[in-house]
Amino acid sequence: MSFTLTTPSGFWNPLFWVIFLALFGLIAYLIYSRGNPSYKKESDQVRPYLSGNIEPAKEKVQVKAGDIYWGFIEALKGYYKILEAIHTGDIRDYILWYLGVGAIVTFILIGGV
Amino acid sequence: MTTTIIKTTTRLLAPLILVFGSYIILHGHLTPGGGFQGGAVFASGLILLIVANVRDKVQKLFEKTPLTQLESLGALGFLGIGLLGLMSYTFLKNAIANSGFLFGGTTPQGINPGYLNTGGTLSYLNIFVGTKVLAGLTSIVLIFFLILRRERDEW
Amino acid sequence: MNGSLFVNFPFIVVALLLALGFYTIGFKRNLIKVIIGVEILEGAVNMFIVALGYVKGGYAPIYTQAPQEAVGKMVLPTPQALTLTSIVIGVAVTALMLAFAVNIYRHYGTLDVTRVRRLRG
Amino acid sequence: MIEHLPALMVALPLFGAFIAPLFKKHYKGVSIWAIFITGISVVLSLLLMKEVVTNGIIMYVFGADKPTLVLPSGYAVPIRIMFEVDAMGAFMAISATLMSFVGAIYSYSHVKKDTGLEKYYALLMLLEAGILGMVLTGDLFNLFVFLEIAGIAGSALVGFRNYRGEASEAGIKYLMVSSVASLMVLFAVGIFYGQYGNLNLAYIAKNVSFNMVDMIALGLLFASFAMKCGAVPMHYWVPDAYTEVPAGINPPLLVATYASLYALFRVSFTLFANVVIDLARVGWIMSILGVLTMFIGVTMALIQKDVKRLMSYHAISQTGYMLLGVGVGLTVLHDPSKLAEFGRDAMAGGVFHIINHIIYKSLLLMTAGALFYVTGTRNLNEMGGLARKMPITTISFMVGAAAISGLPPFNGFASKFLIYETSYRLNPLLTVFAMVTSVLTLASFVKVFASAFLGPPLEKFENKREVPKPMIVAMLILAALCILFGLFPNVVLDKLVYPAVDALINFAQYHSWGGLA
Repeated sequence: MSFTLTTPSGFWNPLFWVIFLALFGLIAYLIYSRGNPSYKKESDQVRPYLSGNIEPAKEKVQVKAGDIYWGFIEALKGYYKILEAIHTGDIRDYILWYLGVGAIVTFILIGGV
Repeated sequence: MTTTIIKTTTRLLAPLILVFGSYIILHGHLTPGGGFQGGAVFASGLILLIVANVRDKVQKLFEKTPLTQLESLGALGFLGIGLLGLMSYTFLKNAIANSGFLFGGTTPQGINPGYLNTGGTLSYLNIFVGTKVLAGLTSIVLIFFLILRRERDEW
Repeated sequence: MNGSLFVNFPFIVVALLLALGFYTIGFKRNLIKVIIGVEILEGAVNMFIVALGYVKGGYAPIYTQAPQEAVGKMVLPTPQALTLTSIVIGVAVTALMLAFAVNIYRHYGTLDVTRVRRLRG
Repeated sequence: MIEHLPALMVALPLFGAFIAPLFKKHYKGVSIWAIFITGISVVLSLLLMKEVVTNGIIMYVFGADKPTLVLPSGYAVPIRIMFEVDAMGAFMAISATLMSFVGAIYSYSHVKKDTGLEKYYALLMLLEAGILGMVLTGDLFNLFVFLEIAGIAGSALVGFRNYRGEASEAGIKYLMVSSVASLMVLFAVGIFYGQYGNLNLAYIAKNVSFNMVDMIALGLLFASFAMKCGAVPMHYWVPDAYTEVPAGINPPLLVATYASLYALFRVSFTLFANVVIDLARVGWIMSILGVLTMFIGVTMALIQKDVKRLMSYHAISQTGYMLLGVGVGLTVLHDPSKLAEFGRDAMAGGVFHIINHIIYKSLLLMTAGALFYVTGTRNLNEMGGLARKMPITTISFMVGAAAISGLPPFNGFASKFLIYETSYRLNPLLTVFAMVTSVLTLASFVKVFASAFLGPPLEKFENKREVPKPMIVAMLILAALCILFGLFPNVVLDKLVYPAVDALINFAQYHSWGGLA
């Protein structure tokens, strides 16, 4: 039994994937082994340096989920404004959208366009 | 909702409704109606009894009535009768008709005055569906009744 | 002319009921009324199927004490069976919707659909 | 007994569902009962698939040996209710039973603290019966009945946590949407009945003409099933329902959604495939709907803070891939050269994506349920540093996230690969959207991973521990399936997906008997 998946313009074989994984693992290890060996985990080296200020509590410096991709969302503000406007959460709108889409689909199907 | 008029009417009407419901269930294979309709009529009799009484009495009565079990029984009976059909041909095949078993009398051809002892599995299915429907509908109304009456008492 | 209107009359009613049902669902603010709208829709659809099943001069397929002239003119009761099934389902749907409405009223203190929308966005 | 499989498939979960209320307060007993019944149904569905692949379409008539009634005048019509199982139906049946099984295992400990569990499990099995009926039936009205059964059972489960107002809100929304959609399906069924005097799918498909009333019926069916499967812009109920439902029900509920997708495919392929003129149009509507669905779904997911809601929006977005894949196939269905060139593979991608998505999205929603179980919140802003406390959940989540983003060697990769390649042949723009969606998907899962699992360990989660064993088992089953399907996609494609796709393409086979056997 062969495990090769042939698609219209390519293929996939788990064996090749394992070979490539090993290859890139090797490269990663090579890069890793060139690192600085004097780094110690149990010393002050792991503490962040904040210009001499005291490190704040962990819960305060944690990046909250709402802040991740802030820039992306800020850039697409107009788009999201529209999206939030249509996601009303009103049960009646759910049915009205259905009516609208149903009407459009039926119109296209009976040959309106 | 428990005035004397309603109570008296209920006392007179409820037995009639219950009998009529059973009649519709049992004659499902002969006349219009059947399990669901008969069960609904029967349940409406029970519902009449529920709404015409005070909450505490109803609760005491129905705590002992195995409505859930009756509902399960109806559904399981239906399935069982369906599986009985596997003996001869396929699921739900009318295996009892013309077999001489209860409800398995010979079915006459053409116009007839209606014989109760016919119908085969149909009669059984009607009885089981009727059981399930009367238990289900009664418990729906019962639950609404218990919830809403309690809240009205609190208000 | 007169006859065709009479034949089509049930279907006109069906169309009106459909419009009424969707209007009630779409533009009423009370949750109970929205549920009633679903019921109207259901009535419309049931009526549509029953109206389709009407055969002029047909007899109900019940042999018990049927009149003599009914032989050979009995109709296939599929539409009635469909309607009955749909009514049974409708009962379950209504009961469940009303149960939800009761529970919503307890937790939100209102049945106004414009205020029953903590889930959005 | 093997010839009665289609009936047993539905009868078994029903039997389980009706026994379940009799357990009353023995919650442990009823959960083991549910696991037992759903486990047997998995075996049955695998047998059914084997039977279908070896012997072709199975026809099962209820209550008689023949579906046909021959009138004294010699006129023959099929009037009986019948199941017609082809490879596509069996494929969906496997998904349904497998996910119900996993959901039952997961529920064993996930809902342990709730009351009324006998009803919970009864509804779970009823939902399974509804889905199985939908995918196995060969009768339009039966399809409606099972659609309603699945809808009622599903919405009752959505509102299961009745101490939460939001659950009831989501429940009534889901129920309203599903009942309106089902009623319109019934309306369309009525239209067909009025015209052709029959309800049998094969019989109608054989006789369907291309008149305006038929097209209205198709439009109604299309819009209703599209709403039930959560296509944009009728997707609003999806996040509500998926968020509020207990996580153990998420897998079967997902399959219920895709059973509607199956019905959509069944309607457009089997019922209307003979109508040559308009089919490309239907295919284009489906593809464009698919692209819209995947893009709007994923962009909405990016801004969510509730972890289950975020994943629900991804469920919407992934539905778009399936619509796109099958839509591309549908567009070229009547063009044999193009069909052989890329249409068949496009549909294989779409259909393969159904089972892949069901597996990894169930896995992800289960990890979200595990997070909720441990932390008591679904808000991502309040989580953090859980990777050390819940290592197995973290690994499961990583597998699921990699799979949904289409990274090799997980299962999402194979199906997305097929969809990209083939949709490119139809129109490159479609592929661009699909790829952007995939990138954004990865981005939003990186967000979940970073905010819930990574970061410094928080004090409030000091003495939290890993979730109980049944939940871990359920998650690990799905994670293993993710990796297996990803490593050997060609095996799954050959055994499950291509038979299903061929069953859709060779629609003539489905109605070859024409209802007059």
